[in-house]
Amino acid sequence: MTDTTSSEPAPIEIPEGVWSQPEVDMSAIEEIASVESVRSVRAFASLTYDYTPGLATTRFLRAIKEKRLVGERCSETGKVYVPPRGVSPVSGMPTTEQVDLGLDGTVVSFCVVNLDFTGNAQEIPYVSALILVDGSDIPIYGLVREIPYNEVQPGLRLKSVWVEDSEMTTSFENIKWWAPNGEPDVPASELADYV
Amino acid sequence: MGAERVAVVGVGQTKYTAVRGDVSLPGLLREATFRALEDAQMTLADIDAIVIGKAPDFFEGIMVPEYSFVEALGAVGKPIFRVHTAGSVSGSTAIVASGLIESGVHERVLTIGWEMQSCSEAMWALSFNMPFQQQLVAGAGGYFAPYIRQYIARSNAPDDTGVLVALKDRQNALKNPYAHLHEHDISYESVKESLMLWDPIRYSETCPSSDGAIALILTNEAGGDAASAEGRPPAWVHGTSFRSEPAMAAGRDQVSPQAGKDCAADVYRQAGITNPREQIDVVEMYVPFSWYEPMWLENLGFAEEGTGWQLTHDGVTAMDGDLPINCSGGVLSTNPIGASGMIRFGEAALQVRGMAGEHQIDGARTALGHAYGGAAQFYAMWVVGADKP
Amino acid sequence: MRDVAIIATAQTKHVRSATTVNEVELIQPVIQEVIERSGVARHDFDFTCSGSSDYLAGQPFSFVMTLDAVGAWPPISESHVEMDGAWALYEAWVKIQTGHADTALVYSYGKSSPGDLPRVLSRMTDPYYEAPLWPTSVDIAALQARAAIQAGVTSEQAMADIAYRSRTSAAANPFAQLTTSAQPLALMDEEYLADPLRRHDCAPVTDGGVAIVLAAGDKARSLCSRPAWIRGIDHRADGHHLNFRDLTTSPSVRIAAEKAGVANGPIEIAELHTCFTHHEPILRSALGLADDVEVNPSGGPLAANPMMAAGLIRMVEVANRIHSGDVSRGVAHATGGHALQHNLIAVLEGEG
Amino acid sequence: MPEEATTSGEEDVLRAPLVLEYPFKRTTGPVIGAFLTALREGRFIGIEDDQGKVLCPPVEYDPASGASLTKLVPVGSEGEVLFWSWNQSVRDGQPLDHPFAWAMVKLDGADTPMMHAVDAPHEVMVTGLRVRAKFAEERIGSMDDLLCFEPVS
Repeated sequence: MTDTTSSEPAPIEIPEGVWSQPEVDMSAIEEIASVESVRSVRAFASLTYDYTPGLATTRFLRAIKEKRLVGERCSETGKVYVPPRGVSPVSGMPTTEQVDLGLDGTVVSFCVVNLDFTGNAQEIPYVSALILVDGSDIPIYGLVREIPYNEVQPGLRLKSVWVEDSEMTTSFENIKWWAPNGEPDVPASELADYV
Repeated sequence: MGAERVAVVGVGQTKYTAVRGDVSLPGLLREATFRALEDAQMTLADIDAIVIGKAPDFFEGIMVPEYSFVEALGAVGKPIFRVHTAGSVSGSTAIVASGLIESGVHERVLTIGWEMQSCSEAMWALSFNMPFQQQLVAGAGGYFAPYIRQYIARSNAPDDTGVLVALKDRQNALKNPYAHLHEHDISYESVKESLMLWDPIRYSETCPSSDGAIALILTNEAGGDAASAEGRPPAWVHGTSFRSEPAMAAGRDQVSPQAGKDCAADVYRQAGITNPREQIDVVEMYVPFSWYEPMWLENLGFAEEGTGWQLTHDGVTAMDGDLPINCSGGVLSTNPIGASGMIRFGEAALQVRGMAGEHQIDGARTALGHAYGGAAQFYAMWVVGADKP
Repeated sequence: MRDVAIIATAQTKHVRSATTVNEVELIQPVIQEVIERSGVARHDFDFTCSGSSDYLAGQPFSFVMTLDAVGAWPPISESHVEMDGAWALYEAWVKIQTGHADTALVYSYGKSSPGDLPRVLSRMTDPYYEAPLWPTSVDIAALQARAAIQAGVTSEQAMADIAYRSRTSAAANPFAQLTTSAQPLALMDEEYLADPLRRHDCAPVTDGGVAIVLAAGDKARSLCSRPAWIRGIDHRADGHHLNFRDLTTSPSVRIAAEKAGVANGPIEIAELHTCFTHHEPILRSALGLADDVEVNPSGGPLAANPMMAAGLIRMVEVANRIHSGDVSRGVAHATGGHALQHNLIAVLEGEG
Repeated sequence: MPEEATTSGEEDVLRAPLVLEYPFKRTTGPVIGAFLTALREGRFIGIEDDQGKVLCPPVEYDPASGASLTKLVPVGSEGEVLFWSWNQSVRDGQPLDHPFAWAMVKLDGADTPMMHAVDAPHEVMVTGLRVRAKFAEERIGSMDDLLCFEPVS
């Protein structure tokens, strides 16, 4: 399925150089030369895959459906990975030990976003943060809400805010966002290893 | 070891722009290729092998597109090779091409980096909504912005450092006829007042999406000597290196990644560089968000940790400073993703050949080309010089 | 040129669908196994290179996740090709030739099962004139098979014989996916899948992976009692467009075979990347193989065809027979693109 | 393709469809653009190489040397099947919705064939078959303007 686009690409200025696409000689095909030329086409492509996320992600998502966050430990370094992908990227060995993590976390760093990249009506600006979940050793990204955006700081303690139990699925979307949990900030020195 | 010396004797670039509406896909690669061949005083028949790099095939929606360009590149009966290593890709590609000569396998190699981003959208091609994976809630800049914020916190850099970098690179681009963005009216105020997309990254501190291709012709020592004898100075390759580290390794420093430090140390060792700040005259650095200039200055050993921003503020990295960075306008002015790494490498070569035109740094003898990709985890670098190593 | 050898190999059991694992879980055991066999410590490899395809995975930068299986920390010298792993091996071989590396880890993998593989491969055709028609890999192979039959290069009977021989040979290959076949005459009674191709003429859809370790000179000798030396290696492309090619011969294989020195000594076995039965006579002829040369004793891709790995597996199969002392000299072939467009030839030898 | 379900049932994993869909935009350049323009007009054109051989569909370069080609010439709408295969299981996006032949068709006046569909019964397909282009009634300047080829009766 293709269709031509109506928008004519803007002409560009080619810098002085030694080669550009040569002019074509259409003298033998005047009836084609005399009509408007096709300059571009649309090529619609659709492929469908039967996607499987693998064993470790399945374990993680089955747990998240039960409102649990589960990481997996590297047997060599002891570091806990979340979300787990089945292999420790440091040792190259399978992560077979599952570790129950807390449902709270700490802001490691963040940015304030002024465009809606989420596709649903967010308040703008909003805060996207690197959050170190309690018990894990690698931060994940998450939205921070229920606090003015200009009050978010590294070290801020957060709780995860979940969808209703009836809406829980095997999906990251179960966590709607993160919000301050009221605990004192974690000193920056304790977060130095996580950025 | 490192049996054969490598010379860059041809550099060809397309005009970079948002939509190259006047050329086909193979036409885009041919434009860069023929310009490089003309520079090298060669024809397609002189080429032994072709090494091509680009970003993911989903950008154009063609699986291994180089296969359908074989005839267009005069490559029938020749080796054709495709490298794919994330944003650093066409830097890696040039290194693979260089290795073919250094090893003595081939004598004359054409290498091309390209992308036609207008075929789709970067947002689509780089981040599908994969099932079971966390959706990006902040776009591409949202990935890097927290690390930039961390850099600012560590270094106490003034918050207009990024503005100064963007202003410098976009003004440099005005001297480069191939650059995508030619913003004649740009000013400190216009950058600073542009929309704060991902605080601390402003709109004018981010790279554009471009169509374009770059081609390099690499030869062995005899080829470099011959070009030199004919008054066409080659750029000699003094060192090449790539390094990778895992995106998600616990404890990795994403502000100044170890892989970048190791890659720089390796390429400097090969090039005999013990003091990069003194010995390197000009740098083409992969800076897609303005703040990465001070961050890479530190990562690459040009400044002590926490002080890279001072070079930017002191004008050291400007065209008239003593360590000019991105005289071509850099990635901030031109970003066909799969070509951006090789553009850094090619512009470094143009500088030491004395052929960079209006953005030439007088007397440039040694230059660094730098590329990175992924979650700041893949690095490719080369050092080129006017003198034979 | 420096002496470079394959000193260790490992591969998955190849299956129709490795549904339970993702790519990194698929390849991790193979990488671990080859590292253990090689005797090189995980963090001591001078270079690492891999081959895979984003279009198979349906994911951009799919190779980034798989790097986890290497344990790339501290950072490593590493590269990736969007081609079969045989070309990753080629890049590693070149790296060793430059003197920047003495050892290299090479791996590749393909999970074809999530997509409709023949349809996915239609995205590899000319983007202007062919891709809009969605011709599958089987459609294009069937056109080539017809051209070969018309030219007298092969016949449907000869193709059935090749299918039978390959799949029954695979019975001795513990990693193969298809290990049985009806007799050739019975195969000829089957209906066409895509006239002139029948089901048995086509390689299966396979999930699997492979890894090898390369080492140079004395390093190889110290780590392996009988290294499989790469005596020659070269790769060449033919044109892409079927309209400009003679599909019944392979000029690129002819050139690569000459550059790799296939004819410099007797060939005992050949492992050929034959995704379709009619590829075998085309390749045999272009390689100049004598009639008594054993082709694909492993069963070849007709018995197990993990995309992006099946070419590198050809090298593994020849290397394994050299390691075991069964043969002294063999040729391995890998291909990429449609209708044997891009071909790599390697000559492997045992010492003495 | 042979089917052999050897999936190990060791553990049940999650699965979901992943649909990759995009209307890619392709700029044509002057040569491919001229071919598509001709299709819109219900005609074919080719391009002449240095030896006077006509390539149809046209490309911007000599397939052997890569040298630029520029001379566009008319080509007929009838031609001959050089070789073919039978497509029994039609997939989405292919030119026809019922079984058809893929064929390399050399049009009159051209020296190289083009790949497309021939709408004819399986038993009619034969090398050397004369065929004629069937164009879409509404044409917009794309490959879809050429529906298929049909036997010349």
